[in-house]
Amino acid sequence: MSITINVSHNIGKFSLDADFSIAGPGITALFGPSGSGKTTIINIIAGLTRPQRGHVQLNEHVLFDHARSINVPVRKRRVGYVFQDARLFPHLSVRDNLYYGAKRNPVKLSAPDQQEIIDMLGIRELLDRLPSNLSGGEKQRIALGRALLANPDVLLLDEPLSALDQARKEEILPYFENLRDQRKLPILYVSHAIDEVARLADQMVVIENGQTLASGSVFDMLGRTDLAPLAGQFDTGTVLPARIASRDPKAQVSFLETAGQRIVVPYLGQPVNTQVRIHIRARDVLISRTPPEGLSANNIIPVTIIRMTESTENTVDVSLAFGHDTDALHAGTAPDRPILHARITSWSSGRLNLGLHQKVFAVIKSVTVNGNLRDH
Amino acid sequence: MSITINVSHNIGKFSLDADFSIAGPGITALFGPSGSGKTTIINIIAGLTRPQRGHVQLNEHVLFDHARSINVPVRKRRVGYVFQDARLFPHLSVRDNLYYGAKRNPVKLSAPDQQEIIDMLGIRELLDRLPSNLSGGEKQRIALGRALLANPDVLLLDEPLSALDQARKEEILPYFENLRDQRKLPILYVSHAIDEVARLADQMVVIENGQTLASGSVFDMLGRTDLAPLAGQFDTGTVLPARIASRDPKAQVSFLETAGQRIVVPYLGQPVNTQVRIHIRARDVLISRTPPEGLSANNIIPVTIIRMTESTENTVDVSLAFGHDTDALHAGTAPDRPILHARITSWSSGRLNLGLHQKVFAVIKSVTVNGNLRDH
Amino acid sequence: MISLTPAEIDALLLSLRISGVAVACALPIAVLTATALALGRFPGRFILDAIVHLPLILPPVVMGYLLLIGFGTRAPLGAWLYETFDIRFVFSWTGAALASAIVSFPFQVRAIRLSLENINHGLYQAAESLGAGPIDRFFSLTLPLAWPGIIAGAITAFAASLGEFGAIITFVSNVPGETRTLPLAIYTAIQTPGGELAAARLAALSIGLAFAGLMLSELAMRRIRKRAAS
Amino acid sequence: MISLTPAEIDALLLSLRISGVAVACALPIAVLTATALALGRFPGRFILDAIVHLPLILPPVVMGYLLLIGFGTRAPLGAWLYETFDIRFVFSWTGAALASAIVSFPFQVRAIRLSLENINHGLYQAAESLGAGPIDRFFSLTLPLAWPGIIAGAITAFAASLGEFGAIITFVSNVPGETRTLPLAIYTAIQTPGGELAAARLAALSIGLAFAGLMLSELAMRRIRKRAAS
Amino acid sequence: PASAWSKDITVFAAASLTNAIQTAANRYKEETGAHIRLSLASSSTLARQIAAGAPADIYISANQKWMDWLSDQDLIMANSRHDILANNLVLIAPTNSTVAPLTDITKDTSLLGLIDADDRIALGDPDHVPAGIYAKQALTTLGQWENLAPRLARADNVRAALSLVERGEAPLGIVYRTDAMISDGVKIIGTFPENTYTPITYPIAMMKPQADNGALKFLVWLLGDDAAAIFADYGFNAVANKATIIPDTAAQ
Ligand SMILES: Nc1ncnc2c1ncn2[C@@H]1O[C@H](COP(=O)(O)OP(=O)(O)OP(=O)(O)O)[C@@H](O)[C@H]1O
Ligand SMILES: Nc1ncnc2c1ncn2[C@@H]1O[C@H](COP(=O)(O)OP(=O)(O)OP(=O)(O)O)[C@@H](O)[C@H]1O
Ligand SMILES: [Mg+2]
Ligand SMILES: [Mg+2]
Repeated sequence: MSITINVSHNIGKFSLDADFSIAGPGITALFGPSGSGKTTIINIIAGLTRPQRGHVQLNEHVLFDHARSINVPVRKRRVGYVFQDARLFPHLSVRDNLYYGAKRNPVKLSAPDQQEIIDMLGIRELLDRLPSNLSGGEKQRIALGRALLANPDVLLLDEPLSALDQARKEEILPYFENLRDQRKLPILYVSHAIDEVARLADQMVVIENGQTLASGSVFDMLGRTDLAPLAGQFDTGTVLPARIASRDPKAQVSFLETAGQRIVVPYLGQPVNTQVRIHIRARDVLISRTPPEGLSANNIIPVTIIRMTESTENTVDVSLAFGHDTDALHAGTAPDRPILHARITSWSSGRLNLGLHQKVFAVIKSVTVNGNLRDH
Repeated sequence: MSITINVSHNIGKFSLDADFSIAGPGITALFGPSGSGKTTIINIIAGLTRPQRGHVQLNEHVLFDHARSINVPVRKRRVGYVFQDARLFPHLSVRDNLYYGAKRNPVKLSAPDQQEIIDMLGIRELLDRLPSNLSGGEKQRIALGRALLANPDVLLLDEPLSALDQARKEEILPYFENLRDQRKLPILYVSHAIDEVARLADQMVVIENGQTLASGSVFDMLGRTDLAPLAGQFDTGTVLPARIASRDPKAQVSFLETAGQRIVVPYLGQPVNTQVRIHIRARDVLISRTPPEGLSANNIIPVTIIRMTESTENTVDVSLAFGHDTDALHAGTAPDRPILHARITSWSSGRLNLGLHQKVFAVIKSVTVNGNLRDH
Repeated sequence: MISLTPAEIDALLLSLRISGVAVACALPIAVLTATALALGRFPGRFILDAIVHLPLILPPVVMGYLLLIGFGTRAPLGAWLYETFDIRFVFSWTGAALASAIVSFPFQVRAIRLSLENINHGLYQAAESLGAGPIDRFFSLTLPLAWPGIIAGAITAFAASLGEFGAIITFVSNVPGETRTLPLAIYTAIQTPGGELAAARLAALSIGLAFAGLMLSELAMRRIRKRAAS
Repeated sequence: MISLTPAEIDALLLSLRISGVAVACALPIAVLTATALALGRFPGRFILDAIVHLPLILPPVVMGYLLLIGFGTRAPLGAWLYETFDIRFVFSWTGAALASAIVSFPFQVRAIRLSLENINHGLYQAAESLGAGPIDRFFSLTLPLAWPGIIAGAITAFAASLGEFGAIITFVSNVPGETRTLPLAIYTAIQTPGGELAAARLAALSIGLAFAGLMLSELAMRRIRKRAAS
Repeated sequence: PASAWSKDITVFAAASLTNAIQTAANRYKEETGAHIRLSLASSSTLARQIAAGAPADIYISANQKWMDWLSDQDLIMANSRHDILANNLVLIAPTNSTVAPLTDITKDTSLLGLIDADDRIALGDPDHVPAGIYAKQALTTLGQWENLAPRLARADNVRAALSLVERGEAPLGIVYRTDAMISDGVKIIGTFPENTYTPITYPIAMMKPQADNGALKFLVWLLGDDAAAIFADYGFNAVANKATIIPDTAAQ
């Protein structure tokens, strides 16, 4: 997917200046505080809001261009939009709501695919109800189903899972990954849950007060501690691409390889050499002066402290570069060396007498592995 | 607060049988999957849904009693209800929406208290808008403000923060704690975010499919691994009451004491001997065979393995009782001994050769301290 | 513009007064009736609904005749009103207003009711939980949210009152300056061979009046809708 | 119940036929007009609005006269219709239906428009994003969501048609069996000394008819509202 | 309101008298300064209003029936009832009509033969409009009623019938001569013989209770020659043997 958006738009006192461009396929997270303009941006892409200036491009299609007076009508944009408020049609049964878009799209999903969506969302029993007889989360699931069944060319999801419980989310998130990977569907995803974002997103755009604060690969963005206040204090971390090096079905583990380092994770179904993505949160990284023995943590990685920042609340953010070969690091010959982030208390830092350029060990409590990575 | 609710109610094919009783003041979390009946229960307490059988009591007030034909009218119940959908009055400005309840309550909040709420919610600039010109999260904040400004006797919050970003939540959550602690306001809180629940709630009621699955103190409930599928897989843990034993402002740490065990946490403002609550998640606990040295984790606690359960996905849930005096544990003379939970991979368990009754060390990566605890 | 004769001005002002009074007096009752029909659940609901529609179904002449029978000074009610309060409807402009009000009542009720039935019930629940009693809710929610319907109803009723003929001529007769409204004046003109020109002038006057009223109401409506757009 | 005379049955059936045809034919046009007024933004919008209200404002007699001028067999339009399609309005029941339709048109438009304006715009956006074009949206959203207003408008119009008198008698005269509807029959009876009883019988018939219609519509409405409650 | 009415003389007059009675009232005001309040509607409407208590001083009906009806209810001042005017029934056609004027209308004149197959003859509704009732009598006497009944356009009042003919919707109409004379759009093509229908007379009477002498004076004036001249201008005939009995009260 590539999305290029460069628009200005004023509503009341709010002025939006969105300017970002996302290359490469996958899921793009729109992240920002309440009222920052996320929904407005989605509306502009869907064509529901016509910006006052600028242009919007999705892949090779120019959707909007003020200068050239191009404005593709909403219904031709073939977007699957899950609105922040569900917007179900009150006079139609759940079934008719679900198939509203599907009926109107000549390119239909196969019947099994449709049934899979309905089962995944757990809405089979609701099909004959009217929307007024649904709970909040049920409405949200129907809205999601309606957009998915329409078999769109791009998915615009405005907080699609906010009213759902964790268990249900765990069932839906893999489906999004699947859409991205199998059907190559570009997805724009608004969410306040950094967990979801870290897990799903390939690209990330951070909006604040109508301005694009930062945009780029989720690998970079999640490590940027300057964005932490937006994301919530404990949730920065590192996302790394990795390769399945070998698997041990009996011991129920897989061994990954990233930047020459072996990482042990619970058994993964995918074949050897599959590219995956691992997410290591700052809060899940401990620092040890010596290689610890007899510890349940499976991954202990030699690292070098390359930055230490006092942050608020008596904590220190420590950046750790893979490897103990400090010379290479200093010479700048290892610019692509992965960097882990750890957040520890000042007290602990003082107790261990940590300092810059020290060679220490990163003890990683847990690693989240997120599905397949596509070629990039 | 004490809430006793014992009602049956059928809507369509859904039948609710809520039966729980919560003693003691504080915040009660209503937890359960989408469509399980949480909103219905809240509606029954608010008086908006009249149950077909049973009774509802709030403190000494009988709100509803089918047998005795008691049904206190909604407006006399003085509830502050934040609806799952915001339900702002479309024809009134944000200001008039906010003060709608306040105007109708003879017992008003002081002007500074009102202003504090408005500032906390960050809605001062929206006061002259109409609800139709607000973003999703802004609407939710106004709805919350409207309920709070009405100065109710009980707060009923149906996912009040679902559309808000983490930073905003961090500002609002302490306010709820404050209401509970200073104003002794009973609060019923529906949320899907176990973080919020663990942080805020004193009591917890778990609903599934219209039935009360479990109810009780949040200390007990969060340790119940059988409820984990509902809570999401990585989020069980332990909540413990603790006392501030001493403080070191220079080193920026406080030392807590719980069950004879010293716990180090970042500096807390409260005076020595204040009762607080600590939350230790299963995912934040490592197990070590030997007491590790030079590790950034501040808390290493001698524990004994008292249970090991294989759970799904190649992980083992390990329950760890405080202390190494296995005899006392076996003799059952230490029934109140705190229990930590750790979730580790099977591979790691095999590698360390862990077994029942083994004396090991719990390495605690991080501890969340949640405000004051009231007397209990 | 051609200047108006005194008789035309008389008829115009009278029409305005009668329609204005009719709508103003009937409106509160229409709001209450519509509220009862839309929100209430009581035994006589259907009967009330039917009675409200009666003036529509019965030809205006019959309505006028029924009014004559009911409020004539020889009728018990009319006589009592006359003797006790010196109120006389028959053959006075107040009677014309009464007739207009009754005949245009169904339009008001229908429009208001339609608006009331569109109000989201959840808003009432919210208001109730915030301590608003039924009357409070009526004034703080029902009325303002039903404004579009109330205005629409009032306009339709005003327009219908301006055009009301049968009930007025039957009930209060056709007395210049007292009950000869524009439609009655048009009728009188038409009764005269060669009176078409006079009738056309009067009709044009009616139309102009109505356009002005519509324009005003449209502006009011637009402002309200702008506020309540959701 | 007292049995009806053939003349009464004639008038009853004729009234039903005329009102039914009037409402049925006017309804689609009313829906379109209301849609244009409620949702459209075009230059002549206000003029259209005013024209729709005209039949309300002008006394029915004037409307009848205008119809005579427009659709009489000597009028260009009427003559053309007569010669080309052999459609003749004057003195025939179709003319009565035309008069009824025109006079009751504003009620339909008002009610439908009120319902249309209440439809949440967000639903249109959702439908559009799901690939529904304007006509598709009209049939899949607008129409079903405006049902309560359409029914309310149709009922009011039907009731008003049943009671329509002035325009009919002026346009198509009072021909027994052809254009003498219930109101005309009542009127005829009332104009005769001692005709009160006959008039009362006919009025009772009107009222019964209207009650039945109301009852039916109320039931229909209730079913619709049950579906769409939100 | 009641007091406002009492100052004036209130006259309820049949709508077909509109122009004539207005002119008469104006003239009377010029001569005496007395203000006349007129209410013009159909005879039946007016009669019913009087029965319901309308404060009418004088009632002029377009036919005898409604005056009888009031008289039966004892609402008329004794001796005050007189026939004030007379009228004739004529057959009219639009000015541009090609129908040749008839010298006489007799049993042999086929009115039906004068119109096309789907045309109608306009007249006041014979069921209640006085002009129509007279027309029915005439047609019956002429033996044409049976044939013509299904071919009639029954108008609400004479003027409506007249305008149907003026507009050419009906090629023929039966109306009062007064109406036919004043209209530019029609021409008289025949007069119905006087012996074919009851003489058309407009009765006038004082209503009970009488407010003051002014009304009676006006009634007497209306019966006088000045008024007769005015009525003649509008095409009305004088009543042949106008009664001259003035009620007792007038003398006082
Ligand atoms: N009017 C109704 N008719 C039939 N079933 C209904 C009706 N209203 C609610 N339900 C059902 O009742 C159940 C409980 O609804 P409720 O709104 O209490 O759920 P909830 O726990 O609040 O869910 P969520 O987290 O999704 O808001 C749901 O299964 C819902 O489908
Ligand atoms: N009609 C309007 N008039 C004035 N301001 C508006 C209007 N609609 C939206 N806004 C403002 O525009 C800004 C962006 O709104 P938007 O809905 O895009 O926010 P958002 O990022 O989606 O927020 P949230 O997370 O709360 O949904 C908000 O500050 C909002 O107050
Ligand atoms: Mg938004
Ligand atoms: Mg709910």
